[in-house]
Amino acid sequence: MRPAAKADAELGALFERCRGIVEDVSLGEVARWKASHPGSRAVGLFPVYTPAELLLACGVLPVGLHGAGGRVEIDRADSRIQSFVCSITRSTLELGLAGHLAPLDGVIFPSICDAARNLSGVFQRNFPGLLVEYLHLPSNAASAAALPYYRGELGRVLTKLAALAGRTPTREDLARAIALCDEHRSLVDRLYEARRDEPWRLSAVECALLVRAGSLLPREEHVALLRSALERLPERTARRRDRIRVLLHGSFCEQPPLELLETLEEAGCYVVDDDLLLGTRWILGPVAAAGDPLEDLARAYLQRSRPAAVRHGTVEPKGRAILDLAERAGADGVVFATAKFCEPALFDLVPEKRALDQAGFPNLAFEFEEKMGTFESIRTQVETFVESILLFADERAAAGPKPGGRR
Amino acid sequence: MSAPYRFQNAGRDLQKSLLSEWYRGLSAANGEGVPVAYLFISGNVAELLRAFGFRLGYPEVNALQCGIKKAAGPLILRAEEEGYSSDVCGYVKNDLGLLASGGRAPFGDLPRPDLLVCTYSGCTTYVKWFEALAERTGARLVFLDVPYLRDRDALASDRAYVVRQLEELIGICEEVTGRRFEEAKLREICALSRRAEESWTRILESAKRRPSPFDAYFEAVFFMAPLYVLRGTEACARYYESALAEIEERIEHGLGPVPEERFRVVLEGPPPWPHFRAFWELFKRWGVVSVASTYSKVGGLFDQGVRHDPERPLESIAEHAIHCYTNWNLGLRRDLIGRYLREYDADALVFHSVKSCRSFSVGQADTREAFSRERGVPTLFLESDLADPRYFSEAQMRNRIDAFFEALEHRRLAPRAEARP
Amino acid sequence: MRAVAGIDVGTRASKVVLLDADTRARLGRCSIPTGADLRMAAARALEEALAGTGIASGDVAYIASTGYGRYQVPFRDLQITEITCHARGAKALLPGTRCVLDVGAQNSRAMRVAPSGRVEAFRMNDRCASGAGRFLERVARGLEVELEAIGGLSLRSEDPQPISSVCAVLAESEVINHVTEGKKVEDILRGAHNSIAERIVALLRQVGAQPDVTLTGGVAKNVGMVRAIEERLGLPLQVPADAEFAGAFGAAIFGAERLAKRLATARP
Amino acid sequence: MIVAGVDVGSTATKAVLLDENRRIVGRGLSPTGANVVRAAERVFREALGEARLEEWDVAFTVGTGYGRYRVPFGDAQVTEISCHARGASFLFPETRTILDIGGQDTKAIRVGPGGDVLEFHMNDKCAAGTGRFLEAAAGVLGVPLADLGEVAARSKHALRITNVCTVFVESEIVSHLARGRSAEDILAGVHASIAGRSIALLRRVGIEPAVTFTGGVSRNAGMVRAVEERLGTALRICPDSPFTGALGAALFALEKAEAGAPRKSPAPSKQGAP
Ligand SMILES: Nc1ncnc2c1ncn2[C@@H]1O[C@H](COP(=O)(O)OP(=O)(O)O)[C@@H](O)[C@H]1O
Ligand SMILES: Nc1ncnc2c1ncn2[C@@H]1O[C@H](COP(=O)(O)OP(=O)(O)O)[C@@H](O)[C@H]1O
Ligand code: SF4
Ligand code: SF4
Ligand code: SF4
Repeated sequence: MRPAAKADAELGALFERCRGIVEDVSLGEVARWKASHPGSRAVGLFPVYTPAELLLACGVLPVGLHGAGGRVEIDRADSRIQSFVCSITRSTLELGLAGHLAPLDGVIFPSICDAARNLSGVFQRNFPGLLVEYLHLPSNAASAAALPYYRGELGRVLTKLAALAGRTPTREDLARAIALCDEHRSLVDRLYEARRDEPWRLSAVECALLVRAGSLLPREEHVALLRSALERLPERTARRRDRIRVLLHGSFCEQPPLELLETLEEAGCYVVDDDLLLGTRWILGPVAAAGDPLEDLARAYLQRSRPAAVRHGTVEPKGRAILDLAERAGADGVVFATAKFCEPALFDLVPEKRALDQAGFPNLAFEFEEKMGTFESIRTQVETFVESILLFADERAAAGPKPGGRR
Repeated sequence: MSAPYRFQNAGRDLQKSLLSEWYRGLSAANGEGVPVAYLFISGNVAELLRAFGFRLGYPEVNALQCGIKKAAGPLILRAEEEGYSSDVCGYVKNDLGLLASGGRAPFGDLPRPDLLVCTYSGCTTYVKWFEALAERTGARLVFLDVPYLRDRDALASDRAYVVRQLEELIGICEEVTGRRFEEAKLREICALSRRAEESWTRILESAKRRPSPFDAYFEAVFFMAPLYVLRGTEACARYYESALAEIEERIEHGLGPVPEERFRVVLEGPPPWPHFRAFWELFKRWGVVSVASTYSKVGGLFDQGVRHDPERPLESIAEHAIHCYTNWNLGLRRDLIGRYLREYDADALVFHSVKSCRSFSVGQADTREAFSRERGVPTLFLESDLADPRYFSEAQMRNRIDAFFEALEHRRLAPRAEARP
Repeated sequence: MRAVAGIDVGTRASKVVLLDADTRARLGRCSIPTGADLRMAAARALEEALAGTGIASGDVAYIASTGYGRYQVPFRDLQITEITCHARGAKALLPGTRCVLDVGAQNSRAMRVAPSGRVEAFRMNDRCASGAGRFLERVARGLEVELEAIGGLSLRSEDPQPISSVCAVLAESEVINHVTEGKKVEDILRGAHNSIAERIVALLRQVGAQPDVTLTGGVAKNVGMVRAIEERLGLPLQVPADAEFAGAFGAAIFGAERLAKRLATARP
Repeated sequence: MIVAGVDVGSTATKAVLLDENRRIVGRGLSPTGANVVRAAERVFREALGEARLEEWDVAFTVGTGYGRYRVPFGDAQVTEISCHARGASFLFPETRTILDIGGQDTKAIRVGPGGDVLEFHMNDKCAAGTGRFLEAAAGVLGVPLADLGEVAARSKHALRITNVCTVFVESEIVSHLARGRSAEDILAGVHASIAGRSIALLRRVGIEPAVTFTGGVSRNAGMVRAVEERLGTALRICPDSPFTGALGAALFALEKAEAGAPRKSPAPSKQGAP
């Protein structure tokens, strides 16, 4: 009992620390880091598919921008971006206008969607002192021109970052940054595996907090933090409950509020895989290869990125990918939690859902907003979904093996 | 009021026959064994496909036609029944709804495409649209990745990148059609495009006159149809020559789109197709002429010097793809609007912000701030949709338009020392 | 005799159905306005349903709650969502049911139901009250017509007046406008019914409409709504006699099943 | 010379009579109800009564508000946006920004020194954030409209109201009541929620002092307080604030009468520009 209690306490403290970091909309952790590293720079990354490696190679702190949750009121941003645009674009702008992004020296927007694309222009106008870069991600995987082009585009952005940092990175700097990120990503992957195998030991909220804190901390520090969490998890006291295993899908950019994740679990789900915080783990496997570091990075995006609705111009059918993900996670069902007004995700939802329906794989779809405050309706929907699986377990058992199969 | 419409009708008749011929050809294509390619309006590569003898279809034009013919509502609902959210682009839903209900458009049957060329410029929603079409029609889908014009430094490498993809596309077209690429043919087509583009630019610039002979929004959206769907043909080039003659005649007779030009505005954003006439009427009542618009540049920024060039066909096709209005970043768009206000001597800037099209609408309110707050330009911000009839309320629209021009008129009557554009 | 109870605490009314746990025969039912105090409403509804049946509250062996206030029933054994319960209840009332439309005051829900009564797919409106009963209540209020009478009146319409406002609140004044313009009450009502029917049918089509379609919820009492939905949908609707109690009934059935399971596992 | 302004709002109809010295000599206010024409006539007569005048004493009448074309005795029509701007600048010449919260819509207007509209924005598609929202809350809580502000003022801890839908907020309030929350705290939350939406609307036109509050909801002291707290500056209000639209219309009427405008202009849908 002693070691378990100790592990519980230590993990509890760790999660609290992460929560503090994540919920501080003013990026206090970043400000502290900058204060202790005079002359250093920090650059924000609009959440998905922006290689942090480029920043690290220049000694710049990469800072994940994940919106503001319900913690700021959309007020000044409302006059610049209309209410039919997803919340994360609005809240990111609000954070800037309200001065919360003061610790940042720049922001990079990848070409994930029309909203993010134009947000870069809004930032350029409203924050003339910031380095605002727009990074074009090729949307033509089949073209042989994509790789050299993207390598060039990474080089272009790297040059700007180097100028900002006042330091031109060497090839070794880049290789080192890539190695660090590879190590970090492999630890995040291990965390996800641990949760997939024993979801009762790590709740969806805890997992999200732990990973998200990493996008605000120096990578080395977060590596240590992840290691200590991974060490303690197996010792944790946890009771396995009668819940269904779900894959949470569609929240790769705007993040659902933590209460929503809690609601999911309270309503009877274990989240066994998700695409939350895709920005921290969008590359599958290590980047480092023998070749030119920039080219390695470019290749990782083009050939080994986790599929999401904002990974455009690939040829593999969307439906197949979601079934694969669900089966690999051993899920009983898929919960599509799509950010309201997120067009890419809302479009992809249709073929993905159709594929699951055709395969007879249980699924549920609803929309959320990072700033939402009531979860009653979502709770009702999730409970209904859980009931349709749990209360009719006999029927399902009679119908033969489940597609996912519970462990 | 009657005279100018005689001319306009002449142009309109020619256009009507050109377009219905195009539809007929398109509907018959499958039966005649002629290959069909679908593509988008924004910065498309029609010239290249035309060189291979494709007949060209434009899903956006399907949606636009349904909108104008007031057929969009049920089609959009049909797509929503298939699971498309009420918050995604209505143009896409309209077209997919059309397909789901058998492909019979108000203007004829839609042919089955042999090739889908997704020109990426302008909008990422395009990708989703063509993916859905590919899934349903089984046609081969090709992406042309046109980077957003974010930074002048990137222009050279962007153009080279697009040219390389065009070279790949040539190979694909050869495969699909079984024909060999003839560069001479492409040059010829580019020359025809260029002819139309020259005349069109002169038509657009005629609005610099006072009074303007031409409405660069409400009329332009009709005038530009052949440029969208027939660019690169002799008929298209000739259409614009006669349209230009018509405008010159109007100038000669001192005629314009409204009996008395009282306000000159620059219009930003797409029109509300399902309520187009009603929308125009609300402006006409006040003697408003749009002297420049951005929507007329979504097919290409010809008035900014973009031209197809027989001397450098692929490069010029790439440049045309890069330089369409919604592929410009917001800073470039703001500069353009500023130029229009100045060069066309406009009194005000009117935004029509549509929910469907985030390419246009994200940041539009910020642009409005830039003009109204920092430069003191009177701006009017209207919201509805280009495809979905549910978002338009005539009474609410009228209230806003009346209030705005009441104020402009009042300011004119009692001029004060206030900033003017 | 062992009794089980299903309690449906809705936003407007709280409903109770009592079943014999073994035969599943109905022993009693009752519906009372919910009011502000949900706990009290649940307790009182149960009490009233028991009154006259001769069953003591101690004899109720299992209580399943559902509806918007399902967590506000402190004496429940289990809570189940109204969606699951309405589907089950509708299926039990009308075994041919493949789809259920449940239209209440604030929410409309469409479900597709498996032969076992399991919900296969469902959709609900949840952000805006534009497609539910409250819209009609407001229209009725604007027209100063009794809620009970609007459906019948609407059927007399020959020239339905479209309502352009999607907002349940703003529709009220639009309706008043129509009155001022001299439009007939039945035509305005028919327009309002059509407008909701359109939204409800869209919801149903999203889960895949298949016959039989059963309508439950308070709006099932409105003959005008039934007709408007049927016309829009092109399919007849089945309306169970106890449409209003479908949720409570479904909850009671689940209660009986869980009770049986509990007893089975309790026995050696 | 006497002129009149009649503001036919979706909820309330208001009339103001002005003399040639721009002094208000009569006012009328009544719910709009089902019969717009009758409401317009009623408030007009009420205003005439206060001024001890007869119909024929009125030289020119301007109608405004959503029912402006239905005022049978209207000689011209002006939108309520222009009228609110004009009226507010008359009441408070320092006005640069106006917040108008009426029964079914909310407007933000930025004006020049003379009361001309520079920019405006309105919410009129959804009843969220309008007077109707407050009425719904008042109805559920059984608090008279006129007491809303006073009750909210007693709150120590405003609740966060999460629903924006006027219909849904009713049940949110019911569930707060069920959890034993007080009407004070609920109302404070309701006011804060509308204030938040109002400020966002104001930001869309740019907030420049002084900010004047108009419309029926300006009678609600709780709303005034909630907006002031958020804004950090005092709002301009006065007992005539609910009449601002009608007052603006009357000012336009005076201008038109002085300029010798013809009376009884035909319905504008048939004419060119007004
Ligand atoms: N007698 C009736 N006649 C017509 N409509 C009715 C009648 N009773 C209730 N309704 C309709 O039913 C709705 C309430 O439905 P109900 O299912 O009880 O709601 P909930 O379950 O959300 O409390 C009302 O909004 C009203 O439109
Ligand atoms: N005494 C009062 N106290 C608080 N609020 C009031 C009072 N009188 C009216 N209101 C509010 O004013 C609103 C009507 O505002 P008004 O501007 O007259 O409406 P409109 O012009 O849109 O018809 C009502 O919805 C109500 O909420
Ligand atoms: S949430 Fe979706 S729409 Fe919004 S920025 Fe992210 S990807 Fe784009
Ligand atoms: S978002 Fe705009 S550009 Fe894209 S498909 Fe829709 S209407 Fe066209
Ligand atoms: S439109 Fe009306 S019913 Fe819908 S959210 Fe707004 S207030 Fe509620």
